[in-house]
Amino acid sequence: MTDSIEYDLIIAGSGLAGLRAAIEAAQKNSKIRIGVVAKTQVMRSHSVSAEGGTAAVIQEEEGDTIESHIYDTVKGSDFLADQDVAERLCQMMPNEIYQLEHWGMPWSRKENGKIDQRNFGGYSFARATYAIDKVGFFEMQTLYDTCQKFDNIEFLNEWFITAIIHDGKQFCGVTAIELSSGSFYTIKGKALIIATGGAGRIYSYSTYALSSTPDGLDMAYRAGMALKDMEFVQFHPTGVLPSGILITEGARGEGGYLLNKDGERFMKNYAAGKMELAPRDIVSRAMMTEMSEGRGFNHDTGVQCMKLDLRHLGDEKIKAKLGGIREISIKFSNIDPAEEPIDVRPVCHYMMGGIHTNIDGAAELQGVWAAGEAACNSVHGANRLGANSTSECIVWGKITGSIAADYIEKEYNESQFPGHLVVAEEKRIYDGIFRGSGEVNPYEVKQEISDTLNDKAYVFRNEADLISGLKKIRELKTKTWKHVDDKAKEYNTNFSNVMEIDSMIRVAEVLLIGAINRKESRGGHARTDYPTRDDANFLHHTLAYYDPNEPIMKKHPVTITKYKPVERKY
Amino acid sequence: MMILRESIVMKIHYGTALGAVFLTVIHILMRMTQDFHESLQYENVIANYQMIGYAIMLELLLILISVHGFNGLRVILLEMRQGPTYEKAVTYGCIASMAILIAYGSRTIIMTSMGMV
Amino acid sequence: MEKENKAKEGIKGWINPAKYGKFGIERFAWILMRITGLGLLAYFIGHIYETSHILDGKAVWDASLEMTQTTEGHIFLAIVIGMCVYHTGNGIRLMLGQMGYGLGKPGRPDYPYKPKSLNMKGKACIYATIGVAALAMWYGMAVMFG
Amino acid sequence: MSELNQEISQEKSQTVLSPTKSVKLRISRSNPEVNSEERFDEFVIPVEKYTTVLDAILNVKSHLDHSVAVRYSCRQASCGSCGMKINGKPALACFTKVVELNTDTITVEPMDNFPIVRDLAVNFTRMFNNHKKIMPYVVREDSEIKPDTGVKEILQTPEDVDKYIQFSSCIKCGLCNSACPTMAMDTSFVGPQALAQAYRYIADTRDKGKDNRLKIIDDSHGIWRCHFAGSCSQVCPKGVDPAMGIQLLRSYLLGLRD
Ligand SMILES: Cc1cc2nc3c(=O)[nH]c(=O)nc-3n(C[C@H](O)[C@H](O)[C@H](O)COP(=O)(O)OP(=O)(O)OC[C@H]3O[C@@H](n4cnc5c(N)ncnc54)[C@H](O)[C@@H]3O)c2cc1C
Ligand code: HEM
Ligand code: SF4
Ligand code: F3S
Ligand code: FES
Repeated sequence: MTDSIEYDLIIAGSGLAGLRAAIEAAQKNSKIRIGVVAKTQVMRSHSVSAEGGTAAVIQEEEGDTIESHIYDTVKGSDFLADQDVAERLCQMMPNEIYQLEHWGMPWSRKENGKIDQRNFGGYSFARATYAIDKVGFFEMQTLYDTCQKFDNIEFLNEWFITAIIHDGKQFCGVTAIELSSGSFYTIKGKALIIATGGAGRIYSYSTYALSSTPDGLDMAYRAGMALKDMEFVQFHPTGVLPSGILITEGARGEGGYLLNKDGERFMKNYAAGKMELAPRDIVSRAMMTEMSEGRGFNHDTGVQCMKLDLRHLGDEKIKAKLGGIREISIKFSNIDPAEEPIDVRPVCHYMMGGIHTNIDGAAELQGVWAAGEAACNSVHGANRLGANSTSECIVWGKITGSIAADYIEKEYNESQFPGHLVVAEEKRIYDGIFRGSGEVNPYEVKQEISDTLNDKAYVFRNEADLISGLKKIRELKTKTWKHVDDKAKEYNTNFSNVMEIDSMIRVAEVLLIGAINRKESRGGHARTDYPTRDDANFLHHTLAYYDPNEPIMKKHPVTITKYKPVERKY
Repeated sequence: MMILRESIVMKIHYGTALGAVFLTVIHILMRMTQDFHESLQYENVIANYQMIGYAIMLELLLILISVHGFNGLRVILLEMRQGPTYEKAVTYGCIASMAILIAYGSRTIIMTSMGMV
Repeated sequence: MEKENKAKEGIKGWINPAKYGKFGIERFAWILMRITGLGLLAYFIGHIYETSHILDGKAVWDASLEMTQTTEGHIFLAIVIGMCVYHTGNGIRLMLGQMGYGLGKPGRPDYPYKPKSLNMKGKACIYATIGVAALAMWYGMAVMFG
Repeated sequence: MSELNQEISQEKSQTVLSPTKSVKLRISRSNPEVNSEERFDEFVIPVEKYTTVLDAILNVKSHLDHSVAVRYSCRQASCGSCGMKINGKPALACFTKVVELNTDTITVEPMDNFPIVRDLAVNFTRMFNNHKKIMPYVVREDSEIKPDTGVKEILQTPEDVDKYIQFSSCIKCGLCNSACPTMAMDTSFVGPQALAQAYRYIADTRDKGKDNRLKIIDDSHGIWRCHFAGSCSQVCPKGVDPAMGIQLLRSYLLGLRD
């Protein structure tokens, strides 16, 4: 018998989406017990790394409109966004900015005391709301601290969820390992919100926290829910060398230049209208093109890079508005941006894809919702605009928290708990992984997975590369790396790491197959062998369902309301 | 267990410290008016005690420093170990010691200044 | 109950001289404050006891005075003077700090971070207090040894 | 500015002298659930000029000993996971470059004054509880906004923000608590982390919870157990300067501010 605990609402993941959902549900109904379960300590989620801004229309007097935010989002998505979803995001966001503000968010202000906003890529108005350049950090703090007000929110710090348990019709609970003690638990619940964030660590050059692995996506996938649009990965133009830590788009929003070897602002050749503030897919492709055509710089680690020049902003402005990246740049690449341009190159930054949900964040299984980066409600389509992701987390955190609380109160019916599935899961992870044996070092396999994706499915892709990448991943599947050398129970991160690697393989496979199938270039997915967008054949979402042999791929229509797809030019 | 709010206790701690600075300065300056060795002559000391103002000052100084010193001791002891019984013992122990020291010192001052030697 | 393993450094954490290099003069000032406070308390209790001999007549008083008329006695008194001056001086610095003076103004921190509250003014005060305490000890010795 | 340049160029010149070198990494190993012993395992690992202590530890974990228990996440000094003692001084492993340490032997140990979970990972329960205790949120009646009421922001000038922004930068890494000498003895002390947060919310012009918060910290193991030893501010990796916050907080309790 495994130990068992019980909550009404389980929230998997404690990033912006998870915490926002917890607050909303707690507020909605003070009688439901909410368990926020995270494999990191709650406030240490990846969301703390978000830097530049949160998009919202709050300056309507100054001429911004919600309509314009919607259109920018849809156009940025290369018309793959579901337009009703984008509309929902833009309409709900302004209120959320003020709500965060009332909870204590230290937004940067204008002299007159109002909340300030800055420019961001792909927008036709400066609408990225910011707090220096540590937006995600401050938002996390605001939400985490606000959670402390509620007695019905409980935090389960450092609990690794391994699987979702359901009876075929509705959600019943999850299984999880409490890292500090190493005990395996069943957590029973009436509803689940998956907010396990992005999976960018499947690439080796990545802005993500080291904890951003696809285990959350994978558990939904294994439980029978679809992963949607996984081939769309965003590469951020400015990851600092050599670590890949992000230099926010806000740096360009505040007026930074991108320069090539000839000291030229090369973006004028790619997006003359928006220059450095074109959407990220376009800027990243421009940088890769410049480098491959020999106009890049050689970094002392041997990698090609471009320069991001902030010197003309001056020391004071850099300190006031970009203090975070100043610190990062000085510490992690020995460059003071006031004195020298920063060495940057495109870096894996965001997964447009995720768990397939509808506009309300409901996943395909009754009682399960997904929010934040783990979810794909198709608000970002083929390419997300900067600052729209923290917005998404907050809006769908709120929506799912509210709907899930209602569901628990009004719709949920008790059902028989399928205990045998817990036994099967225990067998899977303890016999299949913990007590496994083999020669191959799992950490080397992890490196190989991420190197493979880095080599074969980066900014520019082609059929041959993608297929060889898929071969490589499938070959790794057969190697004997599923074993845990650390035999202790307590704080066994070796164990959780191997489970993470296990999930990386499955999700990498879905990503590659999706990319192979999509024979066009759209948003973040750029094929050199099919360089144009093909609306006739590919204006649809990709769904992938789990099957022990090979993922089952399906198509899903795009919701188009007002805006007919047109050529995307900046 | 709290007899007084901690902030009040600490205000007293700082207040007594400031008072003590002031009075100690006077105390020492009075010593300075005489030659050091002379000032400690039995007769001179008795004479000093019998100046009523000086005696009152000494009494005040005694109280101030005792309060301050034993509260300081209480703080240190509170930080050494925790637990309700222990903390209660520390608080009352310090108050009691303080009271005893003040009583003992006062006996000297009062008896001397009243000429009971 | 939390396990108590290494949960506290204990008194070692206070005394450990290796700490002071790493943590700066403020921490040293604190431990010295504590030691001088306790020293003064001990002296004060002794002093009350000693002065109570005045009630026992001149002979006893003189005898008890004798004890501090020796070289060791003088050194002891000098240390008390030093402790007193240091404790007073540092106490005034602490009180000013705790009242909000000399800490600098809160504001956006810029990397590399230098805590404003541990500023040169405060450090100078600590060194000055130690200096004055030493001077006072020297002066006291000069007087006592005549 | 020149000071900063000097720091950077110093690091550069150090690294140019030894582009790739090896260091000895000594990792404290213990598992209190099994026994109370602590031992040091030594590993020799290659480093270059950008290698952080966290990189070095993870290198060991990936290639030499999978069982090293260490907490980490963001690797960019934002999440507060990786606090530990590095050559005796509390610091973030991901924010300490090996070359900065200027030695060939690096010793990493768990933070002091926290119970050890295993190896380098410590238990934060007490700190999180203390943080919760000081009401770390903006207290006001209208803190929940009803949709469509047209409520906008509460005005705050940039100067108002400057009053608390530094304290708001706390990443809850616990380094300050591990360095504080009172923490070393007093297990009931609220600690510099929580006290700095109490100040953060009191200094926020939007907040109305001052009186309650002051009551909470005005306890025999509250704010008065800080003696301005300053070690908290010395080790804080984010420039929070808890010591300043605590002293400023005290001026409210002493009746000098309201
Ligand atoms: C460097 C960087 C900068 C960014 N800047 C911006 C920006 O300026 N503006 C913007 O809008 N967006 C930005 N983004 C994107 C945005 O930060 C993320 O999309 C967003 O934070 C994701 O939040 P989340 O709540 O979905 O999940 P996360 O914050 O990623 O949290 C995931 C949570 O799930 C938990 N978890 C995962 N797996 C498990 C498991 N198996 N069991 C239990 N718990 C689990 C983790 O512990 C964690 O708590 C940035 C992203 C990066 C990488
Ligand atoms: C005359 C001037 C004095 C001043 C200005 C003064 C000031 C202070 C201050 C401000 C503190 C608090 C320190 C802290 O919070 O860490 C303190 C502590 C203390 N004082 Fe004094 N003091 C004086 C005299 C004395 C005397 C004469 C004694 C002895 C009887 C004494 C004994 C103590 C003790 C035992 C402590 C506790 C130390 C600690 O908490 O670390 N003080 N003093
Ligand atoms: S105040 Fe500084 S040292 Fe303390 S927890 Fe916060 S960030 Fe860490
Ligand atoms: S180290 Fe501790 S004693 Fe006070 S100034 Fe900082 S809390
Ligand atoms: S890993 Fe996040 S602070 Fe070091």
